Amino acid sequence: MQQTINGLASGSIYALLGLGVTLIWGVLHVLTFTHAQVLTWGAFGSLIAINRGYPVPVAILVGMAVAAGLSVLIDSTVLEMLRRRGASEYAFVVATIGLAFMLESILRNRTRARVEPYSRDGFPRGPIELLGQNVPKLQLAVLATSLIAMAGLAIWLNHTRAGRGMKAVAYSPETATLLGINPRFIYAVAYTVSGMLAALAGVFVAVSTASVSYSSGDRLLLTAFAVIILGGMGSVPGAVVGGLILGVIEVYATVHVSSKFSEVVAYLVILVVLLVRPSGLFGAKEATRV
Amino acid sequence: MFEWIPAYQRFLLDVTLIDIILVISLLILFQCGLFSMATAGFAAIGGYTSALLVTDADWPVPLGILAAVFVGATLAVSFGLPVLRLRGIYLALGSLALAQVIVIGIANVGFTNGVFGISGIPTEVTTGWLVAIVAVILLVMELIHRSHFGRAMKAIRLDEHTAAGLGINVFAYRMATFGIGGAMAAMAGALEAHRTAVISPDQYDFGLLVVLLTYMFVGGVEHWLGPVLATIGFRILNENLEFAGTDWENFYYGSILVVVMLLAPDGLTSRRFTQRLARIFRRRPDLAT
Amino acid sequence: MIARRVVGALAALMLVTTACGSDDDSSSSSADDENPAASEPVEESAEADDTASTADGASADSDAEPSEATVVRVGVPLDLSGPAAISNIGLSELSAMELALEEVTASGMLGETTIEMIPIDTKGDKQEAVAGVLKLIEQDDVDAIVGFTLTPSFLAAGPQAVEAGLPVIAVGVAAPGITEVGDNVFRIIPQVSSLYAANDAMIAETLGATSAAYLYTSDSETTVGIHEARLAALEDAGIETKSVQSNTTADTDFRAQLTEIQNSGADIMVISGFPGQFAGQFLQAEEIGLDIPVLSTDGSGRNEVLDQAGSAMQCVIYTASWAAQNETGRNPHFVEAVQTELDDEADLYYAAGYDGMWMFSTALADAGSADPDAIVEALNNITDFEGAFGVYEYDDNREPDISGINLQIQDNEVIPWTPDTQCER
Amino acid sequence: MTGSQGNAVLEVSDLTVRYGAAVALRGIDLVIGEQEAVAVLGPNGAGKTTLLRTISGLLKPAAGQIELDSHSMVGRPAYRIARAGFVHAPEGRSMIAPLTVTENLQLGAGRRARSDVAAGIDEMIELFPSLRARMGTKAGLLSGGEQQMVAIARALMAQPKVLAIDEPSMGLAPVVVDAVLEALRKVIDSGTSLLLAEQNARLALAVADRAYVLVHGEVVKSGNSDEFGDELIESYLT
Repeated sequence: MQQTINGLASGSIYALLGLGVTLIWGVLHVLTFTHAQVLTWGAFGSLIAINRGYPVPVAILVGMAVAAGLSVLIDSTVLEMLRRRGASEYAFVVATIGLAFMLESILRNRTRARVEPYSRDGFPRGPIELLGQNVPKLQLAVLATSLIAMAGLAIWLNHTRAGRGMKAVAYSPETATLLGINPRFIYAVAYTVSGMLAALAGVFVAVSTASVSYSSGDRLLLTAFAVIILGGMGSVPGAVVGGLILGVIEVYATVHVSSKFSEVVAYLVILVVLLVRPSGLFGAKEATRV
Repeated sequence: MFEWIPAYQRFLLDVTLIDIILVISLLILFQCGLFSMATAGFAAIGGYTSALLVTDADWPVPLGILAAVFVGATLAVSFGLPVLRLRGIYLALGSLALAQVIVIGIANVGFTNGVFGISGIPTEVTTGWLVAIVAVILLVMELIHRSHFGRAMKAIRLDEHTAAGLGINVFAYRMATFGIGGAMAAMAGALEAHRTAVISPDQYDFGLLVVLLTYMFVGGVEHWLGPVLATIGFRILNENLEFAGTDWENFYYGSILVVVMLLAPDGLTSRRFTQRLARIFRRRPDLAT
Repeated sequence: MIARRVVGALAALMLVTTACGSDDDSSSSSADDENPAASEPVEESAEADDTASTADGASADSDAEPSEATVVRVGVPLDLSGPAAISNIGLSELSAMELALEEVTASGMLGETTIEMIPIDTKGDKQEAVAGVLKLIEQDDVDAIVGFTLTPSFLAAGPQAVEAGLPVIAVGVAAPGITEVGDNVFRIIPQVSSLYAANDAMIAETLGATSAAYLYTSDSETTVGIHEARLAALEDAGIETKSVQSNTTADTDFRAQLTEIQNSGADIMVISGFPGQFAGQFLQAEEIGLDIPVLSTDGSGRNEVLDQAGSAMQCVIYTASWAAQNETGRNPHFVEAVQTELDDEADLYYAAGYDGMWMFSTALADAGSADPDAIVEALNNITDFEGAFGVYEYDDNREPDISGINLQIQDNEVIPWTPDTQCER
Repeated sequence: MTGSQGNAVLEVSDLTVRYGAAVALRGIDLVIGEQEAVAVLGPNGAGKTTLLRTISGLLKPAAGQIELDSHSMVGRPAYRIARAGFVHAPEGRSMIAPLTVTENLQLGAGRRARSDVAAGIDEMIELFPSLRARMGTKAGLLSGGEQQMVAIARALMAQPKVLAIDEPSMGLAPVVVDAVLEALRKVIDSGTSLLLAEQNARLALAVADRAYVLVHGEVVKSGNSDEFGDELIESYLT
């Protein structure tokens, strides 16, 4: 039971990341290798705000703003230029890998590769009794916040003008344009949302270790890819379910096989899903869904 | 044969030659339209196969390297069979996951000595061998480039369906290329193990792939000569520039990748880019008059 | 056409080769030009007893008239750049070596002889390490090598130095098997794995533990080595293993592993990990209510770790090969010198560099010449060397007999641990 | 020609479009007045779709002028041309398949006040009563005729000045075509101008006030609908 909660809590962080990546893939057909860096920059953004004495909710918003700004900047410069050139799929992969390396080494040099303390003041602390188990409040807060963010995203996508616009652009940018929707605006919105979700994940990672470093997000990039491949690339419900499932599988691998094995779970998931069912749990074959 | 070169320069030359083999192994896949990220994984397989056979089973070094080539090819083909029906990004992710599984596997099983790696590997690989191997590889690359095989690869890269329509067995070509690429990367890994004497799982990380991608795209993907020259050029730069080895090195490699993708997605020696350059230069006199 | 291209490519390769070759040959008389890290210009000097030279004919013209051995050249391969976490270590080692060299020179113990340090950056990369050491041997004509930050770099490049017959003092490496590379290889930092193993059983016994659970970082040879030695030592001491959990250096969530350890019912938890992850591990352990005694790893008492983890680190015990709290040997002086001269807090890596240079200087003074065999002999015969690690000497395997110091964290302070130390969580 | 249309809503003059070296449209002049229905006729490949795509901003003209309500549209991005009042329902209906009919209609209502959207949808149901039962259906599951109705309705949700429709009759049963034409007449009556690109000349002329005949990218004939006798139609369009 405790272990399932552990799995769901880390899985909800995976889901937040997976949502961001799947949204970008769904709308732009770009796989962003920069996503782990966006997470880390967001976490550092909130760290700076916390160190300046801002209350936690404000600090989280600052982190989200930093991550969203960075995402939009990446999109409106390098990726926009690549789009204008009609660059091929691999060019986006290579360019975002290059960007990720640049972003990482900037942070690494700025922080001199140190692990910075991340204050837990203002975040929930200690355990709470739940169903006869001692569950850390922080974990519950992570789980709850993630679920709220995901529900919010689902409502926003399905019941607002911008959400419909995003679905329209994802399905056919040309048709959307003819209906008066500005695809570049939608792209920016997608990157903003994706950056905000990544920053939220980054804050959770930083709080649960009370520290943040330039490499905090490293492990999570391929995990996020595993999430969206499992859920189906471009599928929002897929990212949520995929993230939670992956988190639980990793924990169960630790419990029932070996903690050594949990490291490789994400990669095995990628391989197995690609071999058995490339469209994932929720993906439509060759189609794009948001 | 090359003993007149001081050991220090000879070592750098050897390392460069090994890098060339790795870059070519990546290039040959790319030329067939396969964007694979598994190179580091195959290099690890090669390095460990030969190192283990030579140190634990007392095989002679050349036999160890041959075994590495064989294992690399076999693994590539058996992985390729199910995976090659994937396209584009799916293949890239699948191959990246494969490389990770290989390297993590090596780090976590007993007979590879885990994260400690293997040290004291016999270093019989000489510059003469490496020059010969690279010469043969490049010669074969040139022959392929000029042959029907090379044209078919290009057709597949440019448009798979048209290629299939021309009667090219796309799957067979890709399979063959994947096998050759895996074999070459494994060979490079084995040669490296027998040159540096120490291997450990951490050296086959994502950073290696980024460096190889940089060499390949800066050199251009249309002909082997570009990546070869780029590999040599970067090695010389690395030995002479302050930034090499620092935290900024990643920044430079990253920014080079971004800039090359923006200016010339097929590499700086690609026809598309050189023609554009030529147009720019030809236009200049017009502007002057 | 094929032939032309291939020949062209080969010619290009050869050009590179010869260009490099001639370039460096011509500069071998002033090798420091190529080596921006070298602190001072090197005066042209030749060794009377230069048996180590493996360089080709190009260096033959430098065998000037034999003179008194006035300058001893020491090659210092260290990771001075590369990943910052590593390069900071290399830079600490280098500055402590320079500090030690100043003290040695000021002491006058070497008489007419002076030591010339030739640092070379091995960039945290095996290939760079091999190339750098080859360069030190061939072009800089060094008499000895005192250096190395990382174990893999040493394992790759050490054999080159051994082959050249030079005395080698490995400064920063802590893994087992270092001195097995050659009879002329010595080390400063003791094998940390055996250090922990020696102390863990005693500590566990004092705590009255009969079973243990382990958490270790599985993707680094350092922590895996430590973990394996500790597990073996504790099992030998009759401590039952209840659970073995691992994490990677990139992990941030240890709750699943810690929950397993909690459910295993072990009496103590043994953590072999890195300072960057201690805060997360201890805080998450506290959260899930895991409150058994912990035997941790060196680095647990670092200021930033205590800042991050706070009360979650209360009562954590660990063994250190070096600690500021150690009052023996030259350590009190060393701690103060780092503070005043380098304006920093002393740590393990400063200590390693400091003792490395003092150790070499002492051997050089004892040997009375830079002859490699004489220096190796002198190193083997040193007794009661007083260094930052305390008072020690080399055993038959050229390993330092350093027993380490046990420490404990109480109220965010690091204090020595003894069997009578009481600690309230 | 422009002289007779004092209040032109859309005015295209001397429009030239190239695909690389090939000229797709050459020197096109075209005018649509208020509440006027204009048909562009021509065989397959004559340039009708290219013309619509150029006016709506999807293609960049090599030369020429496009004015909507006396504002130049050349160089504006397509979404701004749509917002300015030239809404193009492309060939093939282009449903956003995963969205329902209602959602597709809502997409079209980008510039309407939120409160006005529901009223707009009601109007569309009135215009195409057969859609009433299909409002909650995913658009990808509709029949071709229903999709054509949704495409027109969706475009109308934006309250365009000019509604441009590419091949509305293509692939539809005659009964459905009649319903579509009937609706288009109502649209014109309600004050919207219409630009109709159609291969089926008889059909188009049944709604259009005037027509242009496009052959090989050039206007070969233009005039009022009644000037196009059967003979003329035969000679150009078969």
